[in-house]
Amino acid sequence: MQSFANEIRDGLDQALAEDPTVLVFGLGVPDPKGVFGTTLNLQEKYGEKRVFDMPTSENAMTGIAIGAALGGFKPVLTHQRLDFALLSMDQLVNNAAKWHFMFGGQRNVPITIRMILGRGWGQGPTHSQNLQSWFAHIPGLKVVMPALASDAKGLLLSSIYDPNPVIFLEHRWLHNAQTDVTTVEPIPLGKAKLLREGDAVTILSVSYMTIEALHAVDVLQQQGINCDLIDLRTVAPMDWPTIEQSVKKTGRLLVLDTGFKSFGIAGEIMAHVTETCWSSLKHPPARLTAPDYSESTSPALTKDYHVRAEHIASKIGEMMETSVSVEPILSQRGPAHDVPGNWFTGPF
Amino acid sequence: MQSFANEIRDGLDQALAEDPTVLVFGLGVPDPKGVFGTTLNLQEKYGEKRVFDMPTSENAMTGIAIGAALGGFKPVLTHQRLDFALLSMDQLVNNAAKWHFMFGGQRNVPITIRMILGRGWGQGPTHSQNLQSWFAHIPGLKVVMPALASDAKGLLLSSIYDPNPVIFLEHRWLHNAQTDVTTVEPIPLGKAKLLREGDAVTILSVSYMTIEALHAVDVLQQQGINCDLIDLRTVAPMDWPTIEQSVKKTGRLLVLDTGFKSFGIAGEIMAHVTETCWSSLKHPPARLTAPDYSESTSPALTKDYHVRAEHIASKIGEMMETSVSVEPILSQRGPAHDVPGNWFTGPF
Amino acid sequence: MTPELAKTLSHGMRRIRTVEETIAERYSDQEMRCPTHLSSGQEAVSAAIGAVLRPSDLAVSGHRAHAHYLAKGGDLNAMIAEIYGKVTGCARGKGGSMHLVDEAVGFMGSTAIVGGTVPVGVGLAYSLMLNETDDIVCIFLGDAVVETGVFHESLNFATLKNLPVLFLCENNFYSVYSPLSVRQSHMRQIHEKVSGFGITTEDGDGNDVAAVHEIVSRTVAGIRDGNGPAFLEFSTFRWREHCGPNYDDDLGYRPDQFIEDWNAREPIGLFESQALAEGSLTQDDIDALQSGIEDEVKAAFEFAKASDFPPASEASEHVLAASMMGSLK
Amino acid sequence: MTPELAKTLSHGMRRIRTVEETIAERYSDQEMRCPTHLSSGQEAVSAAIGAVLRPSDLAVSGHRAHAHYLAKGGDLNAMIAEIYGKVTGCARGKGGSMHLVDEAVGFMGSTAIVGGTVPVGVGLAYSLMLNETDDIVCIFLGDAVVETGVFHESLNFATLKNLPVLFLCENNFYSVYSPLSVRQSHMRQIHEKVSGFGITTEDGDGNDVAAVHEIVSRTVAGIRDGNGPAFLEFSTFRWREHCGPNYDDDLGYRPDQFIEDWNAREPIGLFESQALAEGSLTQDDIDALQSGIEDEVKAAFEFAKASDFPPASEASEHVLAASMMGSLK
Ligand SMILES: Cc1ncc(C[n+]2csc(CCOP(=O)(O)OP(=O)(O)O)c2C)c(N)n1
Ligand SMILES: Cc1ncc(C[n+]2csc(CCOP(=O)(O)OP(=O)(O)O)c2C)c(N)n1
Ligand SMILES: [Mg+2]
Ligand SMILES: [Mg+2]
Repeated sequence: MQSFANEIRDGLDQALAEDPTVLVFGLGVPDPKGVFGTTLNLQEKYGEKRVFDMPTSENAMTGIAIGAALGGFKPVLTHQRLDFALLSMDQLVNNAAKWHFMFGGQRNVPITIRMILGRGWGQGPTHSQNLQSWFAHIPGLKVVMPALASDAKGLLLSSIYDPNPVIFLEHRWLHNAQTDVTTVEPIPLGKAKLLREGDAVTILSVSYMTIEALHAVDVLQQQGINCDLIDLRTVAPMDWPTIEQSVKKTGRLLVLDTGFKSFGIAGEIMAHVTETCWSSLKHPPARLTAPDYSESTSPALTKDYHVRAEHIASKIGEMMETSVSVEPILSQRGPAHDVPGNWFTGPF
Repeated sequence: MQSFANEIRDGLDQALAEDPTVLVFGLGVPDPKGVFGTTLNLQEKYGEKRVFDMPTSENAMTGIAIGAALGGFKPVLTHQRLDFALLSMDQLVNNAAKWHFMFGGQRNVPITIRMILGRGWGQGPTHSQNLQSWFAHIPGLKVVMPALASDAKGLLLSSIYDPNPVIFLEHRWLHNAQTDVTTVEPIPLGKAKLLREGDAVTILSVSYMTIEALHAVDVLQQQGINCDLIDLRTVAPMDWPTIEQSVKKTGRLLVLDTGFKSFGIAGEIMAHVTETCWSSLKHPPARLTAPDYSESTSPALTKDYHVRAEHIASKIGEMMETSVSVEPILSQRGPAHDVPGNWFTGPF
Repeated sequence: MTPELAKTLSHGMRRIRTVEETIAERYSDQEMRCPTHLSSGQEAVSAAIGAVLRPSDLAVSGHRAHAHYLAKGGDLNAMIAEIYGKVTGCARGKGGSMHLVDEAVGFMGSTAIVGGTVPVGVGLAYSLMLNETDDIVCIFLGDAVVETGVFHESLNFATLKNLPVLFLCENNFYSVYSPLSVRQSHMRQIHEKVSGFGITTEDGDGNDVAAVHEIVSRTVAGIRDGNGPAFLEFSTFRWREHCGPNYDDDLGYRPDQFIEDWNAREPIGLFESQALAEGSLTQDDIDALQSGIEDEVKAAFEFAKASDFPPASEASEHVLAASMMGSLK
Repeated sequence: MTPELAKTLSHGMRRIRTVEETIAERYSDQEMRCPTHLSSGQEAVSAAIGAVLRPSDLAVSGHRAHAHYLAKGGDLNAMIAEIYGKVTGCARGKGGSMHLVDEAVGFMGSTAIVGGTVPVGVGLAYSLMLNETDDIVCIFLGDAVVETGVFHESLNFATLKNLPVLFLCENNFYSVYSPLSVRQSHMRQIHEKVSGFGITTEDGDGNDVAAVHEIVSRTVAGIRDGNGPAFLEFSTFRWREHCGPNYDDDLGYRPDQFIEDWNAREPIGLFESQALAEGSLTQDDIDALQSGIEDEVKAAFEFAKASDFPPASEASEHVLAASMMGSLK
């Protein structure tokens, strides 16, 4: 069994091994904790020039990644929280995303920017933002959001080898997820993955939401409701053909997202599906997302903040106009609501 | 007659005069051109401590605005292009937007950030971004996008006196627009304005798009098609009641936006309207926006980039399944496509 | 040194130490459910500046702010309750350990983004300048903050406008597990780099509370006199892991000799042994201070634990402040 | 000075001057439809560094980059065509005057955000270091760039890694209409502030091409020798408005005396009168250089005007580069 974090680490290891132009850097990359285990021992293996720590200079380090890319390298830059990357929006949006375009297609910027999405244990307003819709809105960026441990490595390898800047969003609650499938091949970006099949509702999910959705869908199945569960994997480019095909079959769409609701990725998907699948729709497209306010620090204020399997199951029931029991979900709930599992005891 | 730019200037003047805590600063604020005329003579009138130029330090100056606000002032910060404000996303999103929330509602941050939206005359990829959907996605920010010169001053005054951080997006092509109505009272934020009435299609527009929409709607009216044209004025908070009321009447929605299409504000409006007005919809909600790529510099590459009145009129015709003549629009077209009017001869 | 000052400094350090060590002790109860950065070992700088600042002076800080909040006079009960996520917390449980605030005593806020409050502090100083007071703003910062662009931008503006700001840097040589050597050129020390800007800079031993007190007294007086901003660098040593309650020197990221040297220079003992020797403190004084502190800290934890959690409805509150439009004119 | 170098410097300055003044002359034709920042008056720094850098050295720049592009050996035809928005432009018309690129000669790109290419240049230097060449990166920057946080962050990293970078600052005392005095503390000059970082810094008269040449030759040699980054500040004077083809001194934002003093130190005349006096140049040399340049510039404008606009379909191209996945392994 491999953890999601190990799969990320192995992906970096493999890329560093097979391509001497790959560089890995970020705050804490070579430290004893190795960014939640995802970069452990890489500096020892590949040296200080290719794998290195950095100053708390998120904007410059993004520009430095761009420069190194123009100089022939493939940098992978890591931010321990997406929130810190807000300091680098100028380099990311004005330079990385546009370099290929604004110089007439002469050069491309093959950088991968890993950003970790925080949640729970008092991460609070500035350690828990999920701004995927920001990145997806910017032409020239790709946005990858792995959910399954078995996809993590393949998606990371594709991101590293992609000729464009790729934002790779890793949910902190997934790092400990286990898989017995180990990927060896890159998984193409822009291809969603159908995880469960059914004709009741098309459920589109990303990142950690897919874990909750899997619980919900399995419980619904026991109650005779079968859904298409599609893990998007890549938010930009979006796999519209797979989405449209499913919605044309089910006529019902539920989008799950970890980000704020309004002006988020769910709205775009709903709008697009309304444009393209209008005549197939039996029900207005629906969404379950984080609300339009920040995650608080106090555990008392995060209980109902995040979408969980029971919310998904209820929503599907509502959309199917049938009653659904969420009891099997609630009775399986293990750890406190603000930790990913009993293995997590804080502080970060 | 007053220009839009004069209205902005008068709004700043009025706020500075009536409230000694108002401050106005930004690159070029006291210079001979006064930010396209919007800040002329204010420093002479109110002194160097309240009206001042600044270093090219967009992130710090945003934080300084926040600090001054916490110190009891109401700063108005100006960026000559929205694109430059990308350097300040950390202070804007992690501090300004969240301060009220993350300290439990004790303090608020009454800052106004004017950002000018560039277009045409080779503004190119990094001087023409319209990232309203970014700001609208962030809880804690208000987003104002005036269109009519007659609204500019009233909306600006409300923004300055609003207790929250307000992003005030001024389209460069509106600065020379004229009005004979001069506002004296603040116009409440969050209230859209119905500019034309009809029951064919609900057209929602913002900023400069409203000017194009007015042309289109007037020409359509001559052809017997009457539309509700609603100028949103504020994108966050959105005036959902006005929008829903109109869509419930017309059953058809067309959203116009100056920003990139995907993950933009139009998608959110379409999604929301689908959620709330489903049973009234006679046609899938539609949008006309900038495409999903940047504005190029060469005038040869911007001809079809922006939505113009003829596109709007054609789209309405398509939605109404009737043929519409755009000839009256095309025959009125005056200046070259990359300038707002003959008064503009470059370079900025 | 006067007995009074000696007591103030000893009390300031002991109070911080006791609070931090009590948090460390109780963190494993899993009731303080937020990232928590302790200042044990770094008490001297805070205690010294706390003895110099007035309540009307302002301060801002970052992720490791307990000591700064306490030194500035922040309410202990409200801080512990905040860490416990209670509605009686200084931010009603919204912010946790990394978001402390007590405006009643001029502690204007600490936040979790490295460098994030530096320009906020400078903006506060701009407001003080406009209001023509002789108060100052103290911006607490760690050694990593000087790597951020916003620090330099802020320094430039503070210097340009000659603002009453003290940039107070506690250099503990590490940012999380990363030594200075992987983050900053060793050609110059931090205060030397900053001195290029032409402002007053000075450095000192951050574990010698008397020395810190002397330097900050002099520097703050200069700022009040209109000399403009100053930057002070004090070297010091963090005892426990970067974030959390444990010791982590088994990880080996700090050289043994470094740890030993610093442990030999524990700030409270260092100061008190001198003070006892020179007679500005007696053992009775110390015992009395400590027992008062222990009562206070115990009460604070009791207060926090007994307090209510915020009602669930508060999760969605405080997003936007209500318009004050009506109150205009 | 050798006659050869004198010719190179004179030619470099005259070529830039002639290009810029021709743009100024023709801008009102309304065929160059993009913001355009001219370097007339500031030719000396570019000409001097152009004579020192190798084609394999790299350079990046900002909004006012014509002189830098030309000095680095950039293709003149492609630059003029770019300003005209033609498909033969160096960025196929996508970028205009503010986005110049000619990788064939190591000009890696200029962009429009103040400070935006500074870290890109440092990243390029990191790649040179990894590739173990003795090439260097020259980062052209204006006086406003030192106000940006990203400049300081970049300087820190360049110093930390001892990278082969020359930060080359042309201080023309203004950012748009704003004098240094409203943007930066006057306590120190720019190079003095930077010297706090401990890297090599020097300043000089940016209108004295021979002096600039001497300083940059020495400094670049040091960087090639592994001395690490250096920062040079040269004062100079922009003739025309910040953006656009006109003179705007009627606006009164620059003191008359300042303008007069600088006009008296026009860099081409200054250099050539000395060179003629010392015999390293003859009037015939100069005339020949100038007539060659005029032919070249005339031809470049003809090339640009005769070139096609990009097809409309290119507007949506170059958003994403095609995957090179297939070519891996
Ligand atoms: C912009 C940003 N980048 C990274 C982090 C993660 N982070 C949290 S604390 C910290 C270390 C700061 O070190 P220093 O300023 O020396 O303070 P110390 O922890 O030593 O007191 C880092 C890097 C952050 N919070 N913000
Ligand atoms: C981040 C950012 N802020 C503001 C601007 C607007 N702007 C364009 S050029 C310029 C002046 C730059 O001055 P300087 O670096 O001295 O170069 P100069 O124009 O004098 O050559 C400014 C402020 C910008 N392009 N980018
Ligand atoms: Mg530290
Ligand atoms: Mg300048």
